[in-house]
Amino acid sequence: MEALGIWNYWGVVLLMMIGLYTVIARDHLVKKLIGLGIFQVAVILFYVSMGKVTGGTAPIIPEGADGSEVYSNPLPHVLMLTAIVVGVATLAVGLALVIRIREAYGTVEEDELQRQNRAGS
Amino acid sequence: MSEHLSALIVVLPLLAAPVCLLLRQTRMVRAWTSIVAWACLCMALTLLERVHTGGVITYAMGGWDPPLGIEYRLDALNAYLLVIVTAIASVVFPSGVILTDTSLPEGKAHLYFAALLLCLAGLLGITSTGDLFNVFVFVEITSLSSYTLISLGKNRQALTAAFSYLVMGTIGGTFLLVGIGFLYQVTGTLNMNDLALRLPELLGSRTILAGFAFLMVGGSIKLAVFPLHQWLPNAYTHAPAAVSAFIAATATKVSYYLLARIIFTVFGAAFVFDALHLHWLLMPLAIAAMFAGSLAAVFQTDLKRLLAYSSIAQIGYMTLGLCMASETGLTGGIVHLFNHALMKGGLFLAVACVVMRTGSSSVNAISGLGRKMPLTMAAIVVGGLSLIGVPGTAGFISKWYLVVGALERGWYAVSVLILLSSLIAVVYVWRLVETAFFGVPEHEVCEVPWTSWLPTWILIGATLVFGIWTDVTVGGASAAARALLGVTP
Amino acid sequence: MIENLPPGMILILGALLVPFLRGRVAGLYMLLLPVLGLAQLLALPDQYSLNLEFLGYELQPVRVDRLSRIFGIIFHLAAFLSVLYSLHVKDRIQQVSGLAYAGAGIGAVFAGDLITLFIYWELTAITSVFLIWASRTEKAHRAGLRYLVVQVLSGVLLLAGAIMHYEESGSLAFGHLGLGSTGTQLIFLGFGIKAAFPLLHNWLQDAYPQATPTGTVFLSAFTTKLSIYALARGYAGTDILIPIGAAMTAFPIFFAVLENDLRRVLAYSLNNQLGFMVVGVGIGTELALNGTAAHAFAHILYKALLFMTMGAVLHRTGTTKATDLGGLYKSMPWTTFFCLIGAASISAFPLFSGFVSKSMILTAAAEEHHLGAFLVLLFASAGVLHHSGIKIPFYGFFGHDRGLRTREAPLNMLLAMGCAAALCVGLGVWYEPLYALLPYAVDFEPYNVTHVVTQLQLLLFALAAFIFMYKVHLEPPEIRAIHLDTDWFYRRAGKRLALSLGASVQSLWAAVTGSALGVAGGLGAWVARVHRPGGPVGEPLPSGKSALWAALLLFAFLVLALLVSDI
Amino acid sequence: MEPHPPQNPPPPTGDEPGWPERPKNVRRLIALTIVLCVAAVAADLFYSKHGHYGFENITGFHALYGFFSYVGLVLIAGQLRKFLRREEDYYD
Repeated sequence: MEALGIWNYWGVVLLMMIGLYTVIARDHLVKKLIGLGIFQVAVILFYVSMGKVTGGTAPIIPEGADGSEVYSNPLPHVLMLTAIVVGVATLAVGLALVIRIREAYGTVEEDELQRQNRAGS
Repeated sequence: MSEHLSALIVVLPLLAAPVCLLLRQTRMVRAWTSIVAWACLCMALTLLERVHTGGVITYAMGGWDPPLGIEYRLDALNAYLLVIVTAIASVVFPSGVILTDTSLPEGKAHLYFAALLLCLAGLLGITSTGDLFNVFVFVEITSLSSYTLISLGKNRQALTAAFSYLVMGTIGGTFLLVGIGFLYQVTGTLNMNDLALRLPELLGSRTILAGFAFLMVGGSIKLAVFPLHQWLPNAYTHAPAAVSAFIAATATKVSYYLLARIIFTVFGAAFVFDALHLHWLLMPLAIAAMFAGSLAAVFQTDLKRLLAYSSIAQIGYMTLGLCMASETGLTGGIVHLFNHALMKGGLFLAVACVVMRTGSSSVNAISGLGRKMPLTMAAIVVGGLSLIGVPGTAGFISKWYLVVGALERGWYAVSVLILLSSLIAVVYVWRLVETAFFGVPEHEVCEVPWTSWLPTWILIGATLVFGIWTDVTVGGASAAARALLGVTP
Repeated sequence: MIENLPPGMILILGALLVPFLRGRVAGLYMLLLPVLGLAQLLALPDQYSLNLEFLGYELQPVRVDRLSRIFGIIFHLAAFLSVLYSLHVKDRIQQVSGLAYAGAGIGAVFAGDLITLFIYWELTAITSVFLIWASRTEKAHRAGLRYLVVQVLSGVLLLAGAIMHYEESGSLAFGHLGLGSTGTQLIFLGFGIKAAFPLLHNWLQDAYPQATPTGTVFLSAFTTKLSIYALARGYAGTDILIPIGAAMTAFPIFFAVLENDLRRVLAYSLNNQLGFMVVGVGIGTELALNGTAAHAFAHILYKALLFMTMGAVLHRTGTTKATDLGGLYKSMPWTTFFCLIGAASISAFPLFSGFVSKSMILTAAAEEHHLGAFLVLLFASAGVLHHSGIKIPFYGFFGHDRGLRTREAPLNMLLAMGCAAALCVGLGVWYEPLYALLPYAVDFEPYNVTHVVTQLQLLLFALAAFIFMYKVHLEPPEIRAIHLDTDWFYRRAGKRLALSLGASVQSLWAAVTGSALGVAGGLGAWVARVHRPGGPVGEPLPSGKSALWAALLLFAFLVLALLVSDI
Repeated sequence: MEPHPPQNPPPPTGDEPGWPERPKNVRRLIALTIVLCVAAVAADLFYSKHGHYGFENITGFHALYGFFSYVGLVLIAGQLRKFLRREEDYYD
C-alpha cells in the first residue's frame, strides 16, 4: 500500500521513461525534442510533488498570520521556474537546429542524416 | 570591491555578453571579449593567490547567508580551475584563428562572441558556486551556448553534431537535476557544504543512493566518460576550430571538477569508494576509454577528430586518477586536467592555423607542411609529444603521478596499462609527424601571421615550461587534492 | 651559464639552432658544438655533481667521475669526427638528429640517477632513428621502425626496472646495481638489448647498414658504447657477463665471414668487439674495467674510421656489396690507406690502438683464470683479422677488380678519416694519455716482448691461413645472398603469421604487429575494424543510441547503489 | 660449395694492372708473410715467455692457435652457409 501511496512519483517515473524512450527510439528529430520535453516535465512534476505539503496552502503569508498556517515548500517551486526557463530555451535551440538541419539536408530523420553524413565524409 | 571578486568573476562575462550586441562591430567585439577574458584571468589569479595564503573564500550571493542563500565558495581546487579556464579563454579569444572555419553570415560575429562569453560565464559559474541547483543552472548556460557555438561550424555536419550534443547534454543536465532533487528531498538543503555535513547520517537511504547514481551519470555524460562520449567526437570535429580549442580545453575539465566535487566533497571518498566501490564501475570505463580513444585516434583521417578521440583517452586518464582516491592519484588527475587543457588547447589552435591556411582539417592537409608552416607543425609535434607523455613535456608529469598513484594502490596492472596506452599515442602522433615532415606538400601555403601562431605557442610553450618547472602545477594540484580529501575524516 | 649546463645539452640545444643557419656558417657552427661541449666537460671538476629534487625524487642529472669522464671525452671526439665526416650533407634532419643524438648519448653517460638515464636513453633512440630514416628508402623505413621498437622496448624495461628497484630499495641512484632483484634484472635486460647481447643483437645488423653513409658513423659510436658504460657502472663483476661476452665475441664472426654487404660485416664486427668489453665488465677487476674503457675508447675511433671508409665507398659507388666491389685502391688511394689503418687497429696489430686496449682485457681474463673465456677471446681475435682486417680492405679495395672507376672521397670525409686514422696510430704508439684517463690507476705495460710476439704470431699465422685457404679455394666465396639471423623470427615467422591473420591491416600495423611476433596480427585487424571511422568505436553513435547508453549506465549505477544499500 | 669466381679476368677498363695486382708482387707479399711468420715463431726461442697458463709457453702456441682458429672459423662458416643462405630479396 505504501508503494501505491506515492502514486504521484509513479507518474513521474512513467513520464520520464516515456520521454527517454522517445528520445532513444524515435528517429524524427522533432519527436526526439518532444521526448526531451516530456522528460523535463517529469522532473518538474517531481519537484512540485516534493514541495507539496498535505493540506498546505500557497506559500503566501496572509495578513495577521499567527504562524500556524500550513503551506507548501516554496523553494522547489521557485527552482522549477528556472528549470522551465531552461527547458524552453533548450527546446528553442533544438527546434532552431532542426530547422537548419532541414534546410541543409532536406530531412529530419536521424538515420537518413547519419547516412548522408557518412556518404559526405 | 575586492571582497566581491568571487562573484564578479562570474558576473562580468555574463553581463559583458549583452554588451557585444551593442558594440556589433567585429573588431570592437573581439577586443571587448579579449579584455573581459583577461580581466577574468587577473581576478582568477588574485583569487588563487588569496586562497593559497588565506584559505577558503566564501561569499554569500546577494547578502543571503548560506545555507538558504547561494554561497560562492572557493578552495584550492576551484580557484585552480578558475585560473585554467580563464587562462585558456584569454589565449583563445584574442587569437587570429577565432573566426576561422565558421559559417557566420557577414556582420553576425557579435552573436558568436556573445555566446563565447556566455559559455565562459557558465564554466566559471559551475566552478565557483557552492550551491547544487546553481550548478545545474550554469551547466545549462554552458551547454546552451556550446550547442550554438558548435552549430556555427563550416560544414553542415556541425548541425547534426550540435543536435546530438543537445540531446545528450539535456539528458545529462536533467539527470543532474533529478539527482539534486533526491538529495534535497532527504536533506532539505542545496548547499554542498551543508549537504556534506548532513549526508553522513543518511547514506544508507535509497533516495540518497538513487540521487548519487543520477548525479554520477549526469556528470559522466558532461565529462564524456566512455561510453557516454558519443557526442564529443562529432562536436569537436565540426565545431569552428577555435571553439573546439576553447571547449576541449575547458568544458570537460569543469565537468571533471563537478564530478570530483560531488564525489569527494558532497558524498566523501569513504562512502563512494569504500562502501559503494565506485571504482569497480568507473575504472574499467576509464581504462576502456584510454584504449578505445587512443586506438580510434590512430585510424582517424581528420585532425580534429583525431584530437577529439585522443581527448576521450585523456579523460580516461583523468577518471583513473579520480578512481584512485588517493592524494597522488588525484594530484595526477588534476595535473593532467591542467596539462591536457594546455596541450589540447594548443593542438586545436594549431589545427585551426592549418585550417586557416589550407581550408581543410584532414590529416592529408598537413602533408609536407613541415617546411611551409614550421611553427605550426612544430607546435603539433611538441603537443603530440606531450600527449604521449615524453619526459620534458607536461604530459610526462601527469602520467608519472598516475603511474605512481596506481603503484601506491598496488594496481600494478593498471600502471602497465597506462604505459601501454601511451604507446598507442606514439602511433597516432607519429602519423602526424610523418605526414607533416616526410609527406609531399599538397598546398602552396605560408606560415600563419603571428596573431595566430603566438597563442598556439603560448599554450604549447607552457606545456614545455610546466614539463620542467612543476612547482606551480603540481603544487596547486596537490593542494587541490588535499582540499578534496581533507573534508573527509 | 654555459658551465652549468649538463654535459650534452650544448649539443642537444645547439642542434635546434642548426635549421636556422646556412652554408659555411652552419658547418662551422656544427663543428664548434662538440668542441665547446668538450671544453665545458674538461672544465668541470672531478666528482662534480648536480642534484635536483623533482616530483619529490632525488635526482642527479650530472655526475662527473673518472668512468663517466672518459666516455664523455670519447663521445665528444666521435661527435666531432662524425660532424666533420658529414659536413657535405645538406639534409637538415640528419644534421639536427645526429647532433642531438650525440648530445643525448653524452647526457646519458653523466646521468647520476636512473630516471635521468631513462630520459636520455629514450632520447638516443628517438633521435637516432632519423639517421636511418634519412636514407628515405622503404627498406630503411621498415628497418628504422623495427629499430625504434627495440630501442624503446629497452627503455621501457629500464624504466620498469627502475621503478621496481625504487620500490625495493628506495633509491634511484645509478650506482652498482647487481642482479639481486627483479628490478635490477629488468634493467640488466634493458641494457642487454642496447648492448646487443646474443639473441638480442639483431637490431644492430638490421638497422645500422640501412642508415645513410654518414648516419652509420654516428650510430656506430654512441648507442652500444653507452650500454657498455651502463653495464660497467651497474654490473661490474657480474659473472654471467663473461659467458655472454664470450659468446658475443665468437658467434657474430661466423656471420661476418659469410656476409656480403661490407657495412653489415662491420656491424657484426661491432657486435664482436662489444663482446670483448662485456667480458671486461664481467671480470670486473680494475685492470679489466680499465681495459673495457680503453677498448671502448679505441674501438669508437677505429670502428668509426672503418664505417667512414665504407661510407665513402657507398657515397662514391652506391654499393658496399663485396660482390660488386674490388680494385678501388686505384681510384680511392687515401681511403684505402685509411681503411688499412683501421683494419690494423681493429685487428690489434702492435703500434695500433686496438693492441694497447685489447691486451688489457685479455691479460685480465688470464689473470683471473677464466680459461674458457680467454681461449674464446683468442679465437675471436684471430676471427677479427678475418672479417675486419682482411675481408673489408681486401674485397673492398683490392681483390677482383670489377672496373669501378670513381673519384676520391670528398675532402671533409678524407679529413675526418685522416683525423681518426691519426688517432688510431697515435694511441697505439703514445698510449700514456689514454691510460691516464682510465677509471683506475694503471699498472700495465702493453709493449712487453711476450705480448708483442704472441699477438704477432696469432695475427701473422691467421694471415697465413687466409692465404692458404684462398689458394686452395676453401675461402667462402662472396655471393649475392643474405644469411638468416635471429631477425628471421620477427621478420619472417612473425610477418607470415601476421599476413595470414589480417591481410587488411594497414602497412603501419603490419610493421608494428610484425615486430610483436605477429601474434597481434589478427588482433590488429580486429582493432582496425573496430576503431576505424565507420567502425563501432571509431564512429560516434547517433543521439538515440547514445541516450540508450546513458540509460544503461544509469541502470548500472543504480544496481551498484542498491546492492550496497541493504548492508 | 660455390664455384670460386674466376681468378684474374682482364680488367674491363683495360688499364695497366696496379702494383698489388701483378702476380710477381703478390708472390713477394706472400713470401714476406711467410718470412715474418717464421721470424715470429723463431722469436719464441730467444726470450722467456710469461704466459699465465702453462700451454702458453709452448713454442709457437699462439701461431698454431691463430692458424687453426682461422681455418676452423672459415670451414664452420662454410657449413653454416648451407643452412642460413637465402636469396637477397628474401624479406621483401
